[in-house]
Amino acid sequence: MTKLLKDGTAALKAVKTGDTIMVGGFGLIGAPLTLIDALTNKDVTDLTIISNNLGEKGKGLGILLGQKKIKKGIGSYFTSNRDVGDAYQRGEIELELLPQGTLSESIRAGGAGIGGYYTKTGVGTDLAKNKEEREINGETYIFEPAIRANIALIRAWKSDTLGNLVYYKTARNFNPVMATAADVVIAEVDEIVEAGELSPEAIVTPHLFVDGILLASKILTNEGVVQHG
Amino acid sequence: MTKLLKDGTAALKAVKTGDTIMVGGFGLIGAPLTLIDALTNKDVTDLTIISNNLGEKGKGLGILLGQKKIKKGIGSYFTSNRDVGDAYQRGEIELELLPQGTLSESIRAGGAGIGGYYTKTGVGTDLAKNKEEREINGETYIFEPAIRANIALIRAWKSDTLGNLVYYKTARNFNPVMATAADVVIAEVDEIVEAGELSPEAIVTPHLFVDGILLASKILTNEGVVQHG
Amino acid sequence: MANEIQESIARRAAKELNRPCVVNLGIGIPTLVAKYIDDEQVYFHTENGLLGVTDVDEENKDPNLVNAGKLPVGETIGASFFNSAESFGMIRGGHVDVAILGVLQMDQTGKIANWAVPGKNIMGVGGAMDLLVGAKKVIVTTTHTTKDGSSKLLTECTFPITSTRSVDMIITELAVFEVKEKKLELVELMPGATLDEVEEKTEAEFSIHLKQRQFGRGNLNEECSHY
Amino acid sequence: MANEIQESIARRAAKELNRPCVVNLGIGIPTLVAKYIDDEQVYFHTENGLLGVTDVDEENKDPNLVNAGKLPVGETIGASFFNSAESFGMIRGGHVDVAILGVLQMDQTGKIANWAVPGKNIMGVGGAMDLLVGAKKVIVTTTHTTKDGSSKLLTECTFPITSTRSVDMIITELAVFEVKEKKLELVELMPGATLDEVEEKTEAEFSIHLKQRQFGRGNLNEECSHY
Repeated sequence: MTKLLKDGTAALKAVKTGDTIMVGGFGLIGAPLTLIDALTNKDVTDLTIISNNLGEKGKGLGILLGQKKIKKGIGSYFTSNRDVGDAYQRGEIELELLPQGTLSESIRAGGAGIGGYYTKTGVGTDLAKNKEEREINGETYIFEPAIRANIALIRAWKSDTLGNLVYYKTARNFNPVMATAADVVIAEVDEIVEAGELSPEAIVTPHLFVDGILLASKILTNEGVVQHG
Repeated sequence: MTKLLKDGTAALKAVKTGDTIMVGGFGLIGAPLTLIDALTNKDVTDLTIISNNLGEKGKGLGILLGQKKIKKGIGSYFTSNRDVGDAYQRGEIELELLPQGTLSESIRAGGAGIGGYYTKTGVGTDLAKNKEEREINGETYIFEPAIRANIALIRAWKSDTLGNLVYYKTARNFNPVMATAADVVIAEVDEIVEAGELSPEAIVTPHLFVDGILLASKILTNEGVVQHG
Repeated sequence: MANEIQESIARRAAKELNRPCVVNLGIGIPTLVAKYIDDEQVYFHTENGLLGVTDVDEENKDPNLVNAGKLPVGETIGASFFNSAESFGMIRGGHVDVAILGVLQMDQTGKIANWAVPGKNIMGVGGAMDLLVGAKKVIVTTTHTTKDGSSKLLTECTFPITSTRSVDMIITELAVFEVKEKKLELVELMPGATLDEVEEKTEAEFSIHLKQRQFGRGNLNEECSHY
Repeated sequence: MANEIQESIARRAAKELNRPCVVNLGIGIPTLVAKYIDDEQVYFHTENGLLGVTDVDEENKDPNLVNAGKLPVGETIGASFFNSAESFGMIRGGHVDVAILGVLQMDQTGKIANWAVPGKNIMGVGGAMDLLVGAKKVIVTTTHTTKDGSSKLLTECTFPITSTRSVDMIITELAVFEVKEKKLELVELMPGATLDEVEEKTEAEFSIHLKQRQFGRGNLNEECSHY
């Protein structure tokens, strides 16, 4: 099985200083905690992180923020981590705030070969400043460009040995769209099964999107993040 | 179970002369044959049909074409039915040809509240004549508007009693996107199961998209279309 | 006391939901609305990717099953999960019947501000703007005044607006307003509230069209009807 | 005879596929390529919604399991199904490594015409244009000349082009051309073909860079490599 990666270091082989990295998850839910941990241990900086949040204070991507490895964050809700606002005040980080629907749609567009699209979301608000407007069928839309990344770090529930993925409950969130929109896609998973064990009609991410698979060792529980295995 | 419809006549209650109707299927595969049959029996005309093909000669939407009920066809491959070309030559039907990826993407956009989008597909070809061009990151794209309809007639494999849908093999094709992009969506299905029988992670079309469900009585077999039940 | 005010607002909002209906609840008072729905024909949507949100017992909490406020929830029979792009496609595409949202301010045309405060860094917006442009009907549930007693219903919002779209209804502990052609109409006084009090605590202009209202089940209206 | 010509072209095209590789096959000669792949590391994609196309026996034919040519196919272990918008997202988004396509004409810059004929109604395009803009590598498999013996490799296409993108390789029964910086390079003569014959039957300009080629397995190239 060529896609199976032995550890976080191997999984992040392609990550370089200056890269743009998509990171799945809604807060810590569905976030690739093992891969994020590996990223905090890798000597890279000037990263642009595309993720709904920049983790929580001192958790997940919050650790990477504390290490000053993040040059820019693109997301919809940085409020979940107070450190982001403080770093922004000190001029340590650049931020781009997008409505959550625009963030997810722009990533989907990037993965589907769409250059950009028109949405009504945000029209007439502070987040639409300097964005191009267009009338379509009598309604005003704004242009939003597609978003892509060098690397996507995602989390899934099960992978088969080919890299077909399914997701668990609301841990799905941004992961399937990010799986489509980066040059290199690494999936951290709870379980690896044989090809053929996932129903062909129920596979959410076909294997052609996935470059590497890592068995997760950091698991989100009701008691917080725990190390496993 | 309020969404269950007793027959094709009941299913097409909302269809009026002049309507725009999306019809799922790739040729006859995954086409809502029971609903198409009901449409041929309904006294409506001047229809705009959005479907990959206009059926085959004398089959599926081909019957509707023979009845001269179709004012305009929007699709990607009318070649599958020679009658379409003949009707076009006689000036009986208007046609709009789109690349298959553009057809499916425009329908998805219509269902997702996107006004239009930029694609590279078709740039510089006869199908891009009079279409707006735009440079994005040094590449040329063309603008394509979203597509919506009054009615979508689709086919699924199983519906639960709420209207959640799953699809069978390559009979899926255009059906899930059409389910999102019309004011009224009617699904013809092979089987109706209790709510809870479909895996929440494997549902392809959540019930909020579906307005009515009809048990299929016309089935595609290796020997052709047969009446069932 | 504060709690009883919130509960009364939520209880009133629950009466606006016809059956069947797909509803997205914001955090705060909107979340309480679910407590006053006792049948299965109201389907709760949460934008992080679940249709069929329900309560969860302490012992059944699943860390990977949460709502948009990241609080643990349960799933109903017939629930479905989907990704963020699909979820916001549902919202923007007009497939969510009703959004019930909290606000910081509203103006007299029905526009709301609920995502940012001037002078502070703009750090989060989440799904607020998408819900405003996409939900077929938007109901605001909010206390009538801020903590310092000033009106939340203003001539004009001083905070950044969430959308140019006017909401459809505003429910406070004192009154219910409908928004018609970008104008506020007071249609109902909440139990114990007086017209004088509403006028005193409302900066925004509004007209008065008090009506006797009847609430029932199964009377489909255009926001919630299915075929 | 015609069949042996087609088979030889398909057999040669099969050698261009590295492992692992995701490949979309057009109808006609391209479909034959699958016969010359005898391992599981080439994954066939069909744009009507299946990754993992394989042959099917007559007795196992399923009317709802077909390829883009509407011919019955089978599914491999580990196959997946998806909708048309997702399938073309894969294509346009650059997730399909190689498309092998038939053509009506090609020009000397590597542009192809394979969807319409002048003077006839333009009735169908299907996924041709999407594959041209989206596949990482495009290989054309075609007979060198039309039925009347005229060259399909022209100075300029007289039929409507499918895309402004040049294909990467052209394989005929006589020769293999690579397209580099919008110019044709003859890199290989097919068994039994002579340079004279190729020059005689090719209207398009091309340069000659014949090379000794080695084909192997597992030598990943940029089109087909996975991480």
